Amino acid sequence: MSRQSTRRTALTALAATVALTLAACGAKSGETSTATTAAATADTTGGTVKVGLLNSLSGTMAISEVTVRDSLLLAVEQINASGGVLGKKIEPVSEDGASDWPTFAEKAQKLISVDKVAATFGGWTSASRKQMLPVFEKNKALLFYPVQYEGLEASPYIFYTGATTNQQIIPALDYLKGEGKKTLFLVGSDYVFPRTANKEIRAYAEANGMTVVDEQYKPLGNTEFSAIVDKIKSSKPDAVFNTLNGDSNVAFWKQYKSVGLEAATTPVMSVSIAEEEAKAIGPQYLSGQLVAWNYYMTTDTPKNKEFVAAYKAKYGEDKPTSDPMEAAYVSVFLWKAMVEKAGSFDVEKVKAAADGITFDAPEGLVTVDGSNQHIAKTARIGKIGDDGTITEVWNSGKPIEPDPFLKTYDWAAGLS
Amino acid sequence: MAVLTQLFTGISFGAVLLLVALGLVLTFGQMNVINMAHGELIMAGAYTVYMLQKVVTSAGASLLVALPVAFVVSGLLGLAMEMLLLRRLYHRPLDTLLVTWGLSLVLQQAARDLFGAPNKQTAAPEWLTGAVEVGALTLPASRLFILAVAVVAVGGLSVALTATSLGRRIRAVVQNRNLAATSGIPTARVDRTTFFIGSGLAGVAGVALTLLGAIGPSMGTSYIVDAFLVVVAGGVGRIQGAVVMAFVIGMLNALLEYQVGASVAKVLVFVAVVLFIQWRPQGLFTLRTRSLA
Amino acid sequence: MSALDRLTRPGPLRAALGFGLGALVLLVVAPATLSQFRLDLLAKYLCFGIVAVGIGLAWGRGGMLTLGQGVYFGIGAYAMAMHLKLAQTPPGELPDFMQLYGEVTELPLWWQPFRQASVAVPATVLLPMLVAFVLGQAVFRRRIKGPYFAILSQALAAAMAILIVGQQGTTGGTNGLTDITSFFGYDLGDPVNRTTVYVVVAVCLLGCLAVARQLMQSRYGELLVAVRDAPERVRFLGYDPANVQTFAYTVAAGMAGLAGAMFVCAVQAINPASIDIVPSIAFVIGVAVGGRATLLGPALGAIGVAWLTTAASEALADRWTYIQGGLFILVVAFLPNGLASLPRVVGDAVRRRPAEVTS
Amino acid sequence: MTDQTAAGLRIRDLRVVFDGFVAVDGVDLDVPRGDLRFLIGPNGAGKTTIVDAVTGLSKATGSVQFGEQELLGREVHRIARAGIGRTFQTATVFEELTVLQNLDIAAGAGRGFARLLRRRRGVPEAVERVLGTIHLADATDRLAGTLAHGQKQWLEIGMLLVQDARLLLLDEPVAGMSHEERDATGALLQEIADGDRTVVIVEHDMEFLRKFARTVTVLHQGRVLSEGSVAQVQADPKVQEVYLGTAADAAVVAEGVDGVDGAGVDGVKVEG
Repeated sequence: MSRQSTRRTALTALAATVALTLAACGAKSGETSTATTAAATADTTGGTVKVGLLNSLSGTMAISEVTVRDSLLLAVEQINASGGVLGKKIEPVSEDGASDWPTFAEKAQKLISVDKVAATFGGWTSASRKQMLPVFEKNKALLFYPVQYEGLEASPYIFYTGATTNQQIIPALDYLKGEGKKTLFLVGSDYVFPRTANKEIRAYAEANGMTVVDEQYKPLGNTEFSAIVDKIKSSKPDAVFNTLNGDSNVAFWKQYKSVGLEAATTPVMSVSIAEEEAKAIGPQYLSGQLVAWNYYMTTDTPKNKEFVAAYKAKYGEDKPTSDPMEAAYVSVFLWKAMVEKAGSFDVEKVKAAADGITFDAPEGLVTVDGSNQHIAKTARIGKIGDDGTITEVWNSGKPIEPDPFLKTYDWAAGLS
Repeated sequence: MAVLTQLFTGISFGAVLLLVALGLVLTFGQMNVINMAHGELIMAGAYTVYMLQKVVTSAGASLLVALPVAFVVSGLLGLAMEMLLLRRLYHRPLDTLLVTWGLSLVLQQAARDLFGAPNKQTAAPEWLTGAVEVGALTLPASRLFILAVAVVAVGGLSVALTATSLGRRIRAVVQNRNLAATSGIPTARVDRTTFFIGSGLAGVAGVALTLLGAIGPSMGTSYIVDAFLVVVAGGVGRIQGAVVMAFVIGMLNALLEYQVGASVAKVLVFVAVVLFIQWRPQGLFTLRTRSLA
Repeated sequence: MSALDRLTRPGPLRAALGFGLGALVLLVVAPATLSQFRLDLLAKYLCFGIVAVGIGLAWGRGGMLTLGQGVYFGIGAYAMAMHLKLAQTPPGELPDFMQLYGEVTELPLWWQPFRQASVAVPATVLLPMLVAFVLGQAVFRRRIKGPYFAILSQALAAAMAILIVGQQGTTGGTNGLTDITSFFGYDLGDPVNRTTVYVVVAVCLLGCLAVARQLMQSRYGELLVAVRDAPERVRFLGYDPANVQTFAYTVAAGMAGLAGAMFVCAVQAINPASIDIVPSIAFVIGVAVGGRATLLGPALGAIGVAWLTTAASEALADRWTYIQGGLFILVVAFLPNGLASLPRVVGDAVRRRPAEVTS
Repeated sequence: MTDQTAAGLRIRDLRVVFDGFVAVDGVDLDVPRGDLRFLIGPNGAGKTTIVDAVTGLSKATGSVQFGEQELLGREVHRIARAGIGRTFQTATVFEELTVLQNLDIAAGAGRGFARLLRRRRGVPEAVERVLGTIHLADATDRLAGTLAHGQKQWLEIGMLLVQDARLLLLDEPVAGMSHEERDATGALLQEIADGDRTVVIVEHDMEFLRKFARTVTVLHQGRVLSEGSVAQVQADPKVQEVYLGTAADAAVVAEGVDGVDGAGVDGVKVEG
């Protein structure tokens, strides 16, 4: 007994010594060097260049993110077919974010330090982006984020190819205002995008003579909407602004119709329902309702016809394309253009080359704004038809310059 | 009038809770299996509607046909679980929780591979998408339908348990397995039947839920905690307990949601149930015995 | 008895050997051989290992299946993250996310105490213990146990996650607290400092193992097993089983809190998704896979499952859930005492004796 | 009332009701200190329920005093610490712990927290003594779950002894034992009840009762039917009529015919 406990004590002591030694080393260098982090270097020595695709392939977000991954793969395939980037074929490395935000950070780090990717494409929820942001900044590596989001962010190592608020939400509000809607009911999932978006909507409403009659949130995944649709019915708003996401949307629409609410009397403006979601909800519930995006499957550009045809050829006739998928598709081409302009895969050189890059995208011409690394996009309001397709009823005419912090809007002064 | 609407909302919540929890009254309450894959049995029921609509194109007919078919589909799935895995775990109830958790992961991924990750759309018959106006009260037809399904399911289960020989056998096995076995009751077969019915009820719930929410791989996960709380708070194995608690929790949830919003309401409901269990650890209705512990 | 037999048998020799081997691997071999990225990941896994040690005590020895360790993990993690967040915020300013969401103009009262490291650091362990003590006394005194306790603790984890998500302005909502850049003044971007964090985590794990071992070997450990198997009998011997259970539960909560605090240092972020039902169950799964009633089984199981999750998802981005789910099913159903019992089960099979099964 | 009764078990007007069913209906019972009392009666007579009430397991009204202390309304473990120990119809020992660990736990209710957190070194003296008494000295390190049936029951009695119970309530302590084991157990119980320890036994085994009981209380439908020495009770016509039904069965009890023990008289012994 005593011999063994001596041995254990000795081992504990050994462990403690090692710990203290290492701790001491850490302390020393920590004091002297705060910026020892080496910039991520892409491995471009071979005939290929790796890029990371980081999307949730399992868990609740897989519903949306799998299609983004498919779209990214299509872009990679097309670029490779036309000779690659700087003469190198792109080799995509796909990782599963698993709808779990720390996993996004972990996989981002893995793509950067193990796979040595030149850039990473992906992320969907704000939470996943916020988790990845420090990883990319710390490693000085690039992320292309393809989803509309709540704005108020401009990381030097992220390119935002989805809409920021002034390219989606504000045009949607402008449209409702133009239609003479005075009272709004806000309903959203309980997370960052809806809460932030609704704050902006309230500020906009106040400045534009509109009233917000109520603001309601549901935990993500919750499907019990009786109380909310009942509140909408009794408060009789001119329009509903819907920032729900995921499964909750299906439940909301089914229950919205079940109490007799209709597009004709109480239209709903949604910012998270694209063709894929519309298909899952069912046109019988959505017919006549409004959505705000920058792209629809029906958007009438020659590029879009090619894109839709290519996507269907690869994944099936019944597969729709949507705004985030298009933004993801575009992001790969934008990166290619930046790299070719820079003549290098080096992150800083690519960033330096970004400003003013244009691409003739399925959604129309897009231009990268180097100052905030967002892109100028055309806003489009769409109406859902009886067959579930979305047709454009209004667009902004020209691409809207990105303004993630809403600096050009007086009413938004108090927001951030 | 607002009060009446809120009450009906509460009843609507309660009916859904009751439907998703009813199967657990059998599998958890009577058999002590903590089936975390119950949500995936619900999912199987919902996908049954989706598949059936490829064959039976009339939305109304397909929904009505789906009720018995989903009962059988989910029931068979549950039966397979019972025969392959759970039967060896009856003396380890907590382990059934872990095994079925693993099963639920696998079943969700299987649904993703079979049907694709995106949600699926099912058509609801026109007569179930609108509302019935009673005075100033708007009663959604889908809610009334779900309420009816819940009432029929509870009634059917009660009759089955009390008035049939199968029900008597189930209760006998639950109350004293050894005695039942020595009295010539084939306990293994009774176990399988019980699990089949409990799982089948989850399938029925899945059909009903297609009228309310999404049909997708992870649809079951959002109901599982609520369902277990209903059964625990109601008194394990007691149908009347599940009925009362489902409506009490539903009502509480609805009324709180009108006051403080959905997120806080949900938290308050959870806390209330936890406090209730503190007060009555055996649930609302208990079968009192003199047995130790 | 052969030498191998003696080493694989439960007893002080095997424990000392395991502890020493563990220390050697964790503190010398791992830092020397793993890349920085893998070492950071290992630090994260070790945090799960720390939670698992506590669960092994509460569940394996005490029979309390807690599906809500996320609550304590979360309290520890948020306490630490709040402190680190405040520490890197310039004086007079609000943490970045509060400015961004702009719902508050000054630091909420309940954030204030966490400014001081002398409050925040002990709080990462003591606060979870306090909550667990109160809850444990309430629950175990009412003789709530088994599935009831499991479901109840699960509901609490869900409630806590929803609560944090709903209070975006003061908790960061679903985003949580991210972008934690320094650890008591040391830059967490610096690999050397990250290695230091790893070592601290590893030492914490070894410390928790030592505490758990002492508790398991003590009279208290015997009493805890007695309470697990026949609580009423213990009561008639003049003990209050509620106190016996509460103690183990409280210790487990303290370990979970410590793990949460360490997790924040290793991962540099915390959000509600890490403390919800799913991660809470994942902790337990690791324990079950490793061997719930053993000392090392829970920690090794949790670390192993976390590693496997990473490895499987890297190898098979689409299908890894099958591997994960399949492993849980197979181990729990067919190897109820976890992989730790594999040598014995195999040995028993060789000797043609049925394996002993306990729950 | 003598001094002896005052120091023993004194039950007054004990009533236990389960969901409207009156299991114990106003029982008065005095067991003097040092007595070896048997409680008998048909199924449902309330024997075990009285033990449950005394030890705090079942809620009851009335009064239960042991020594000077009132027991009713106190928590189970407090009653146990007041010196009341009991066993159950089915032997309940900690199967995954060794004999030594079982006894050590039983001996340790008074230990402080700091001592609990330390490892046990050696065998406590009280445990050492009892190990011999219950014939388990050779089995100290065996898991209790691996003991033979009779050994488990002895272990339980041993646990009561190291617990230093003053009042021992035993529920069918010799069920399933061989003749030799029964006699040994009986002798042990007589030895235990020979000082200031009081023993109350719920038992069906008439031969065992005849051999070892000092006093007997007969219960019927929750009430005391008869009380006295074995001979007195056997001679009581009320007992013969109500409890035994026919004179033929009464003869069986009176003679304690081999092979016809409690099970034969009582039918199935399931009360739990």
